[in-house]
Amino acid sequence: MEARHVIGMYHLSKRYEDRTVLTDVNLQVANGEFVFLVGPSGAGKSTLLRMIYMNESPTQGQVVVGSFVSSNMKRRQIPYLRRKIGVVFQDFKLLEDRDVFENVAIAMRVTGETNYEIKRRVMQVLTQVGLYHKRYDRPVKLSGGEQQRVAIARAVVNSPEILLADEPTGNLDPDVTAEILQLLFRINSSGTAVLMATHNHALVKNFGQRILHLRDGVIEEDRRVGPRRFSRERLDEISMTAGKSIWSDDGRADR
Amino acid sequence: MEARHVIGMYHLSKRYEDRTVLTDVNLQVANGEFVFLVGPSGAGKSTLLRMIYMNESPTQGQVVVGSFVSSNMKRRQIPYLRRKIGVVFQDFKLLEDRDVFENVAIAMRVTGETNYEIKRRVMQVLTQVGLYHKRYDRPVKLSGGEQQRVAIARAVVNSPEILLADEPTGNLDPDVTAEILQLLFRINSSGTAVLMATHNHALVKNFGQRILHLRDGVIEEDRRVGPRRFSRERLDEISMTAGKSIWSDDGRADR
Amino acid sequence: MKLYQGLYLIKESFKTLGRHKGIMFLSIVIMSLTLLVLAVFLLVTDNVLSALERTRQELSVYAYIEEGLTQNDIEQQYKKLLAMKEVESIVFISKAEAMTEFEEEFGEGSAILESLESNPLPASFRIALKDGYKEQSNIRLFAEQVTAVSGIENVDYGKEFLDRFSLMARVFLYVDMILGFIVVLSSVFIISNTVRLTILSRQKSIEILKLVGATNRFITTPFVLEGAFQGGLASLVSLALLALIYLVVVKMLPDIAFLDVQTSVLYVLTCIVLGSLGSFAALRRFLRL
Amino acid sequence: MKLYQGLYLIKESFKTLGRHKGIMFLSIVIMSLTLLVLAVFLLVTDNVLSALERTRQELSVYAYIEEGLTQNDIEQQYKKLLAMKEVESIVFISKAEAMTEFEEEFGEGSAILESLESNPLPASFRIALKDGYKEQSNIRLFAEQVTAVSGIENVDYGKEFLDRFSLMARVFLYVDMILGFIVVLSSVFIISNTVRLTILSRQKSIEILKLVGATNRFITTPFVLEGAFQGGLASLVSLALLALIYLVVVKMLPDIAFLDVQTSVLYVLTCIVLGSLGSFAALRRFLRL
Ligand SMILES: Nc1ncnc2c1ncn2[C@@H]1O[C@H](COP(=O)(O)OP(=O)(O)OP(=O)(O)O)[C@@H](O)[C@H]1O
Ligand SMILES: Nc1ncnc2c1ncn2[C@@H]1O[C@H](COP(=O)(O)OP(=O)(O)OP(=O)(O)O)[C@@H](O)[C@H]1O
Ligand SMILES: [Mg+2]
Ligand SMILES: [Mg+2]
Repeated sequence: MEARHVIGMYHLSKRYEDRTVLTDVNLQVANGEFVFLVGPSGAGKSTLLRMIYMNESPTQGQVVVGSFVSSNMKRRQIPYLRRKIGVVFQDFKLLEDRDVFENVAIAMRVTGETNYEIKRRVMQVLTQVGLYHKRYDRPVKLSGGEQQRVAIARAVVNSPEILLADEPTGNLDPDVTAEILQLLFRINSSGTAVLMATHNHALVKNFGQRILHLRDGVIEEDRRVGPRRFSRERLDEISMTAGKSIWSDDGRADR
Repeated sequence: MEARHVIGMYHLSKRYEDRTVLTDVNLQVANGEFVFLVGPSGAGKSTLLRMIYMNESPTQGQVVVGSFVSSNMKRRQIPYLRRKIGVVFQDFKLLEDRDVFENVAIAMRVTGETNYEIKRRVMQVLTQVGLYHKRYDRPVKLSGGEQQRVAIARAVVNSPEILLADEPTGNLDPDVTAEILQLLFRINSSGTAVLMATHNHALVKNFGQRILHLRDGVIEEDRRVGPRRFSRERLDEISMTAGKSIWSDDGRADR
Repeated sequence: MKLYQGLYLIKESFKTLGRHKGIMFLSIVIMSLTLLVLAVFLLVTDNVLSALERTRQELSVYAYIEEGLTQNDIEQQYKKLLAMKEVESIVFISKAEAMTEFEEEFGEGSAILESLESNPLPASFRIALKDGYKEQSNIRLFAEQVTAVSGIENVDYGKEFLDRFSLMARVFLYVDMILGFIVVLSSVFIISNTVRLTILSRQKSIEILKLVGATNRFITTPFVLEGAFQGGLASLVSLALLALIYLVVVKMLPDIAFLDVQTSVLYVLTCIVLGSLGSFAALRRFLRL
Repeated sequence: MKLYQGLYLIKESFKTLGRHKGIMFLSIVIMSLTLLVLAVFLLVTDNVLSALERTRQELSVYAYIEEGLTQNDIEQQYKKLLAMKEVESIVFISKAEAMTEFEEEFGEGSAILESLESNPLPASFRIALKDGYKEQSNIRLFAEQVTAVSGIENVDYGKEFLDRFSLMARVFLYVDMILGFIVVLSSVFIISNTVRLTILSRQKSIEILKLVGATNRFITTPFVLEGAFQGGLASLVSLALLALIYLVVVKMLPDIAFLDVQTSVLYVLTCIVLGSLGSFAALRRFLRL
């Protein structure tokens, strides 16, 4: 089980008209692995993630996600692929006409979950991201960080097999970032493969298990330091330090 | 000139229905000052900025921006106030139906600048934020960081008297963040007052001249460490170190 | 589709109507007014057609009787005519009655006859025809048969009037069909395009639903229900407006009849189908079904 | 407003039409079809009205001349009548001509006169009236004056026909006005609401423009120009469609006339004004002007 790959990219390239965004990307993510994806602005991180949830199809090569293979997918299979993947979009992609609860619940609605189960899980996840008290607000009434946490809640509410997080802490302060990271680690330790694109390098430096460097659409470096996934022990360790600060440079502005 | 306040808030409170977002805020920002605004997610940073460009009106108290006073503003004066303020919105607020060039140019179009002048300035600013080569792309074709830089370019293209930047580096990698910061410092050194809300505390720690801590809508702390604005000397100093890295913790992930 | 999901989607479609009040209101106003024009057209057509039909019903054939026949001869003729398969009923008009009718019909124009010392008008039979024998061609045939009856001098079935009437009715039907074609086609296009406009404004939501793993059915169902609702509501509104107009007009033109229940129901159902089909067609594009 | 800005805003409004092709296309289709119905209505009304007018123009008064007057008497009468201010022209109809006309007019119905040995029809003057004297009341007055002329036995101005015709024309005008009211009002509402729908979908852009310091005029100008363009284009499309329909119909009903140039231009201008006013009214709301 551990050795199986949930995500595989083989000689994958992506071009938009005259612009090449990804060049010959080869990448395997094992079941339950935690991978950081870093690289400068415009490197192709979001595009790489889009390939996985098949919002874009490769110009060359192929993507394999679980039992789905990009080269012979039918359009109507895509929803079933996406239900196995939770995505925190860089621009959140919240439904503006629904409240926070429904924005999170929608990921379960599409699978036909019972109302009871939906209510139970959504409330639980909203509590985890600290937005239980805003569950009946529309997204426009939320601050940037609150919106980002709604996006995170929606991505994890289904306990997906794969979690793709695109810059999920860009609008969060260090304390909340620590909480969200713990949430991601906990999900990872229960078997979900996590692929997280981020510019927060302090975070990568401290928790990097496997770090993927992307630059100009090419994987420059793919390095594993720690174990594949977060173990319960490592998690407890983080939780303990989190009380004060989990950042090497003392994180929060010195006040 | 130096001592004049370009922004003043007096006993300002803001409530939305039953929710109090800002409580008795008193704040003066001097001409050409550089102020960091920090605080947890949902503290009211964006709301405070919205008060300044008068997108929301105070429930109590008043805001004074230059010669404009919130309590006796006429609605049709607002555009003229906003032309003196450049804003980097947390959610970018780009015009999706226009290309990068037009998105930046629009801030000058509204003032009736000549086409020649618009072209000159826009090209200049786009080069500064590293998007000259993408000037004819629509925002949807841009990466998150690129969109953010368009928003920054639009905010500074007019050389406004006041620059409000709401989490302007949330989607930028450390290198680009350094460049953007230099841009902001340069603008500040030429006399523009800058008020920047951010969660990037490494940044605040290293460059904080005056730091405003907001928590639950209350100013907890207002501390000045360095000089009011960035001098040419300090700027040169930063430029020199920027080549390698300007972050105390070596910034970029160690690779 | 699971039960929970089905219920959710129905609830959802009604909630959405509430969430997008502004757009829905505009869309329903546009549809209602479009349908009002259609409904008015139906009402006018309906009434003109029944007026034409009524006139056609009143058509009768006059058989003029030769001068100087006995009462007996005339009774003989009457029986013969009554036996013919086209004949519904026959009324005998004496010379005196003919004069009265003539004066009534031609009004003061009859002045030209007043100066005559004797009544030049012959007695006649007014023959009402059975349904199905009132077509121009049938009548001509019938007239020939009647002329063949002995003692019938002449047959008048208002040839000129019948010709004119038939022409007029044909022109009206023709123009009406063209108008109907235009009005119906316009309405269908306006309604489906309006539905499409309301959907365009929610393209982002559709995109997001697709990204979180919604099937096409999950996405379309609420839209189709909303389309049905919009179409149905708009048709009811248009009927209500039509009724208001009817109530005003009927005071001046009391002969006018409202659309009958059957037509109204059919009309509402058509609009419901139209609204939902419009939604569905518009979504096909976005979803590339 | 500065020159550069003005030019920019004009260019901008055309660019926007390109940027929102889909929405603009739908909106123009909706408007065109709405206007087509309106244009068809105008065309039908126009033609029916001119048919009514033509009929009214053809109205003439018959003055029947007493039997046995001399040629000289008749010439005397002719001069007298011609001198009356209402008279446009007079035609003399001899007894023989009268018979021919009667037979033509009543067709086979004239059989009733055929059997008579002498011609019972009197000679007459057919008097055409000047414009402005063709109203029901004028004619009645004129008829009385003519009757007073010596040697005129009787005057026939088709009282019954005139009454019927006037009633029919009144009913038509009445119904037509109600229909026109409905069609015009519907069109105005549909067009302005469609413009509003297209603006709704660009609410975010408007919001952003406000945030970067655009004045209301800066924001509204392109929208108003686009509205004008949409209205103008839609009216032209509807006229083109109407022309197509006309070309088909005119083959069957050759009497029908197309809208005249003046009406067409007025119609296009009205639509342009309507489109821009619709835009402006819709924006007032968003901008809280
Ligand atoms: N639809 C598109 N058409 C053309 N170019 C595109 C399109 N989508 C993305 N790009 C380009 O591909 C490049 C990579 O984009 P991507 O969003 O993957 O970058 P990223 O690594 O996520 O950057 P960031 O950190 O700024 O979010 C960018 O330069 C972008 O302009
Ligand atoms: N229109 C509104 N109606 C109701 N509540 C609002 C509205 N706008 C903002 N709020 C609330 O006010 C609080 C402060 O919002 P604000 O956007 O100012 O936070 P912030 O400090 O910018 O946070 P972040 O760092 O996450 O961007 C939030 O809790 C938010 O939910
Ligand atoms: Mg990205
Ligand atoms: Mg904020």
